[in-house]
Amino acid sequence: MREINMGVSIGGVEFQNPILVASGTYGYGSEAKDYCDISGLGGIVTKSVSWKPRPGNYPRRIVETASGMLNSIGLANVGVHAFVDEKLPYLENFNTKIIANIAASSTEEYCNVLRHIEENASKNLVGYEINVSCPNVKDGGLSFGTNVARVEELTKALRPLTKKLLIIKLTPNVTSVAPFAAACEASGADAISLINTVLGMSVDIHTRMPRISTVTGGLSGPAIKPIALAKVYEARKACTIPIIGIGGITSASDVMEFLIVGASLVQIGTANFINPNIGNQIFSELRNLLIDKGIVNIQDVVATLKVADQMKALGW
Amino acid sequence: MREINMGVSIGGVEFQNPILVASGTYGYGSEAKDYCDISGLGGIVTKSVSWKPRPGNYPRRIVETASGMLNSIGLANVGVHAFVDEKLPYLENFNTKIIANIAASSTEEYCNVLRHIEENASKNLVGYEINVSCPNVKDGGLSFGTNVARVEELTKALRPLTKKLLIIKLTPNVTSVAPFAAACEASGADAISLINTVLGMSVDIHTRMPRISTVTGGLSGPAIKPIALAKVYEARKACTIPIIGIGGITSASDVMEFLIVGASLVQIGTANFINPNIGNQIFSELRNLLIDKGIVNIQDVVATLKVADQMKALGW
Amino acid sequence: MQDTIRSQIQRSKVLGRREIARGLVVLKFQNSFVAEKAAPGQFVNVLPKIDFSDPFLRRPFSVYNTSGDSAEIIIQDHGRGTAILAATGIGEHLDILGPLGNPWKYNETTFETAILVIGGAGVASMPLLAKQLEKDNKLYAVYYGARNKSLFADEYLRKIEYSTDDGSKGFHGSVIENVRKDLNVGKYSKPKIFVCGPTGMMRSAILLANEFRIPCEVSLETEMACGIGICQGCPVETSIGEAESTGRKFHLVCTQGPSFAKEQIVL
Amino acid sequence: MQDTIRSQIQRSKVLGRREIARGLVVLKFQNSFVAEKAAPGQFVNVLPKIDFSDPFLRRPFSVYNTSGDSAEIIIQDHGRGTAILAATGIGEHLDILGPLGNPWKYNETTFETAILVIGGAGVASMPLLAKQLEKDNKLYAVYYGARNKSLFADEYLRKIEYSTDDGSKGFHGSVIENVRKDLNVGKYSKPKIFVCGPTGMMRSAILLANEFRIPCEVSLETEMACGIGICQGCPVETSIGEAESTGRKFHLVCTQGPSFAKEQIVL
Ligand SMILES: Cc1cc2nc3c(=O)[nH]c(=O)nc-3n(C[C@H](O)[C@H](O)[C@H](O)COP(=O)(O)OP(=O)(O)OC[C@H]3O[C@@H](n4cnc5c(N)ncnc54)[C@H](O)[C@@H]3O)c2cc1C
Ligand SMILES: Cc1cc2nc3c(=O)[nH]c(=O)nc-3n(C[C@H](O)[C@H](O)[C@H](O)COP(=O)(O)OP(=O)(O)OC[C@H]3O[C@@H](n4cnc5c(N)ncnc54)[C@H](O)[C@@H]3O)c2cc1C
Ligand SMILES: Cc1cc2nc3c(=O)[nH]c(=O)nc-3n(C[C@H](O)[C@H](O)[C@H](O)COP(=O)(O)O)c2cc1C
Ligand SMILES: Cc1cc2nc3c(=O)[nH]c(=O)nc-3n(C[C@H](O)[C@H](O)[C@H](O)COP(=O)(O)O)c2cc1C
Ligand code: FES
Ligand code: FES
Repeated sequence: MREINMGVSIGGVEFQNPILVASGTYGYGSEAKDYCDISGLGGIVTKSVSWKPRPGNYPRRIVETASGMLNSIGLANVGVHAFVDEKLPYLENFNTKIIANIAASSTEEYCNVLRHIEENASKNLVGYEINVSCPNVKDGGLSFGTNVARVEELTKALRPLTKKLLIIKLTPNVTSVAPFAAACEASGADAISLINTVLGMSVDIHTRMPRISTVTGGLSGPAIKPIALAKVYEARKACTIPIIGIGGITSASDVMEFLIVGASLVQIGTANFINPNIGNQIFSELRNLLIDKGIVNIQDVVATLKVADQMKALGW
Repeated sequence: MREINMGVSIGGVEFQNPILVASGTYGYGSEAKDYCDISGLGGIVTKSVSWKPRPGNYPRRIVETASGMLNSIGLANVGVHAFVDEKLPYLENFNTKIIANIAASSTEEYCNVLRHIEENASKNLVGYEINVSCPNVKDGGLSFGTNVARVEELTKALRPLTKKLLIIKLTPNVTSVAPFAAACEASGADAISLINTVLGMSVDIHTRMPRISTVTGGLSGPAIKPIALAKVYEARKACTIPIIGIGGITSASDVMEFLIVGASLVQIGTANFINPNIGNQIFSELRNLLIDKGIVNIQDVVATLKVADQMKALGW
Repeated sequence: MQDTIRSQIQRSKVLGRREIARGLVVLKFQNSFVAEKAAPGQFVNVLPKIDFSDPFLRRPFSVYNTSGDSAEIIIQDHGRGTAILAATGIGEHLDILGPLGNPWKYNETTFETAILVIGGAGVASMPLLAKQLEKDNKLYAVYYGARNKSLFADEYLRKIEYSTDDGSKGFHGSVIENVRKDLNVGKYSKPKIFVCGPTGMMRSAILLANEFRIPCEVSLETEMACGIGICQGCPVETSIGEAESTGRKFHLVCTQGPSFAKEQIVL
Repeated sequence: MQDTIRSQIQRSKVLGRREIARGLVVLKFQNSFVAEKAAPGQFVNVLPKIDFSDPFLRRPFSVYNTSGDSAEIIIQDHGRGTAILAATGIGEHLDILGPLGNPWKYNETTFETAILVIGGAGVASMPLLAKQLEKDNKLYAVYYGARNKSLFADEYLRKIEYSTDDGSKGFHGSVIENVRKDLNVGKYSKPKIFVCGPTGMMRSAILLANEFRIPCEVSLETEMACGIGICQGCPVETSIGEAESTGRKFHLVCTQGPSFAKEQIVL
């Protein structure tokens, strides 16, 4: 049997495989380690960290929906100091790449958090994912992510602060993601990741209250996979930097879909809640799938979508 | 038992109940009549009609997704002449309100189609729903619906042509639906309806081809209900004209959610494919629900969402 | 369009379940409506999961047999929906919409002998057709091809000319070659081919029919959402009618098919 | 945090199914891991539907009993997930993640008599607790209240003081009043209340405990996505710790609960 190369390199960083776990869906590694061989993952994106600890939103924070869930955690996190003092050192124990996801309410705060992590970075920290797309906090989040100019300004401000990967995490809650993808590339990002959750809502018809305390929340899970694929596809045509595909992944076949439309890496989010070991399971499923298909290099799958000539001629 | 008033009046038109069937999911009535007592429905929104007949897109046009489906029918329709000659007269047989949905690729075409229907209107035709939100054709559709100025211009052009209801059907594929809702109101629309389908995609990993011939398609069904509710809620705060809520409705409880967030009427779409009689079933479920809750007037439910004071104080 | 009700939704109790070949399960269910109305070639649209939205859409299956107030379908192992349906136990209920679509056109006077050509799991709509032809005292022959002999679901068919890819039963080779062989020797008077099987095999059948200038009707499978003509999701390109400006025109497989004369469609 | 594995996912075969009271079904399943490790008060997180995404999330259930290599849960009819799970047949499999959460704090030396207070279907975590207390030779009493006598799931409990809203069994009135009556007469030495039931009833239990200045531990139910501390979806507001600038602080019910001392939380 030929050797299958599952490694993917982006911005000079070699990931052992394309399967990462998404921010906010895997804690800081310590919680999931009982269920998952963390060292088998391509990487871990840690829960969004802000300058100060955040308690998160009032309950109720989650609600199940058809093939998905809404959440409004509100970026509950330990704050950047505890993050570098306690969480990063723990994650050094694992043979996987760590990406620190950062959330903030001002360019200055984003910069401060990144700078503080940079100064205290552990050896397997390979980059930063900048969350400009959280729908569940009033300050920051979407106010950045839905404004091309602000995303551009922020990326430019962060770029000089690190030589590590700078990844901008985009929201699907925009008319078109293309200008955001282009702006990220133009202002020096190494990659973009998408999608964050889709704005959604659910109502308790008996109390007539929203089921999520903040009225709206973020939709995730299999329900949004088609949306995520369309956004990755759109972004793929708008920029040349690598894309990390996120949204509703629960199987190796889902991963293949994202790779084919143009993602170089993927992140698994909500599916970790159902099965915290799903990353490793998908890895071996994916490897078998490649073997079945005689593909020796996972990177050969990326951006290989074929559109029928007939449809191309019609402008699709 | 007290009489339950299920009637809803918008723009001077009295609908016998708030449950309509959505454009493109019920044909022109004749197909579904074997399965459904059409006269029990609040109304029927007919398949989008354009000036000329359209054959629709090449197959494959539909694909199942998690709790939903993607479609790219491409506005297949008989054209406005056959519509007024054959379809409208047939629909006159039923004791329900008819709304003609219009799709076009230019303001002129929208006007011509509306004018032609207006000149030949049947007695139960009560209005027009203007589809500016179809994601599956290259000409028209979303190019209108994602541009506030064009929606405004179109609404202004159509308004003088009819005294019947003028309803603009909005797309969820925008950063914010609020300016569209406000623009529709400002330019004379009687109501807005939302949402049309969400842009999505699916890939066959074996052929590496998109599963939908036009690469992307429109996502509908229970998967998108949370998105639709959030959009209706956003629109409710941005305008005072009635809203028709659409997206993923499959039960009376779903209808209640839409009414509570602010819809006056609802439309059932994809669920008709599973059960072409679902409109009537939901009607009687809904009636029983009101009886259980001691609500005598369905209109009393509209826009009654309660947000906790604590959350209001935090800006939600 | 008739004015009497052609089809309806019925919760149907499963009365029997048997595996008739590798990966082929027959479910027998109580549904007097389908049992009474279904004509050869029609199908039913079955909900894989009542009350849950994943899987979401109904699945179409040919009516395989009817008797008294019950009907049968064959379910071939294909994906998630068929997996659920094939596992339905006796006493459980199926939510069935049907019968749908048009019957095979077996009443035409343009042919004298019906040649039923079956590829693999495409057998499901043939037993009712054969039964009808017998009832009508029509001549017919059955050609049935499969990869190997374990795959035949032939319980309701007689007079079968078997063929297998591996030679394990009957003619060694494709079912089309088997038919060609007999057409070559002029075995049948004024034959018409009725064919159901994989697309490639149906294409070959059309070519064969063209070669021998005989009529041929093919039964198509496309993805369907509604099965009743309201979603427009199930088109097959047609060669008939004026081409529009866009140069394309379609038939709906659910209401205008599922079977079409070879001239009607572009396969 | 211990370094040995505390819990894991296991496909668990259903060995038994019985209805023990109106709307309460007990499932017994093979799962040596849960059977061996589960301490009183812990729970398991059960997938309603393997391979399908609607319903989507796992559902949490207290470990009701363990014996040998099997464990039991009680499933109360609540919604779509519990409907599916309660219908699981013997021989079918459940996908079970557990045991999760922290045990009841029954080892504290601050009390001499454990008073187990059960409201309605909140019984599930009590049998293991009672069993443990007996094993540890601790004094305990059980107060069990329900709307009427058909609702008691008391098969594994002894020494029960019953109460019913309709007076059909035991004390006529609320379970809290029943406890109060006995506390009033000083029946128990250094008691601690362990309570599980509807929120209102647990609030009353806390008020009662405050009144008598006795410790009280409540077992909470919140919606959970993961059950293992990674989603932060299951907070309960806490009264402990410095209030932040935002004036709120939370515990996670899944990993810091499900049971909390009354002082720890705002209910
Ligand atoms: C008119 C007609 C008659 C049919 N008769 C039979 C029969 O008698 N016995 C039988 O086993 N199968 C029959 N089929 C095919 C059967 O409908 C599909 O195998 C089935 O829908 C697959 O569902 P799945 O969930 O297992 O597969 P998946 O691949 O998981 O399905 C995904 C989606 O694709 C659709 N789909 C996938 N393959 C097909 C297909 N070949 N045709 C139509 N839709 C498809 C499904 O309905 C579903 O919407 C018939 C199809 C049609 C159109
Ligand atoms: C630690 C813990 C232990 C529990 N032990 C038991 C037990 O032993 N026996 C028992 O019958 N029930 C128990 N429950 C409650 C049980 O989890 C819910 O009744 C169940 O999740 C409802 O699912 P559903 O699909 O039927 O309801 P739905 O209302 O359809 O569920 C919708 C969503 O809300 C969640 N949800 C609804 N009600 C509750 C609830 N009360 N608690 C948590 N999540 C809820 C569901 O998990 C699901 O995500 C426990 C809950 C917790 C948190
Ligand atoms: C409970 C929950 C918490 C999340 N928290 C964060 C977060 O802190 N930062 C972030 O960038 N994304 C966060 N996300 C978004 C996910 O990382 C991911 O982008 C999204 O859930 C879509 O992927 P999925 O469908 O696989 O879950 C969160 C998602 C969920 C469900
Ligand atoms: C197959 C299909 C065809 C549709 N055709 C139209 C159409 O012609 N015009 C239109 O305005 N909306 C069309 N829609 C959108 C629906 O009317 C509705 O807005 C959307 O499907 C969301 O509702 P649902 O989730 O209940 O289906 C179509 C939807 C589907 C699924
Ligand atoms: S399946 Fe809906 S039109 Fe044919
Ligand atoms: S349920 Fe996920 S953190 Fe508690």
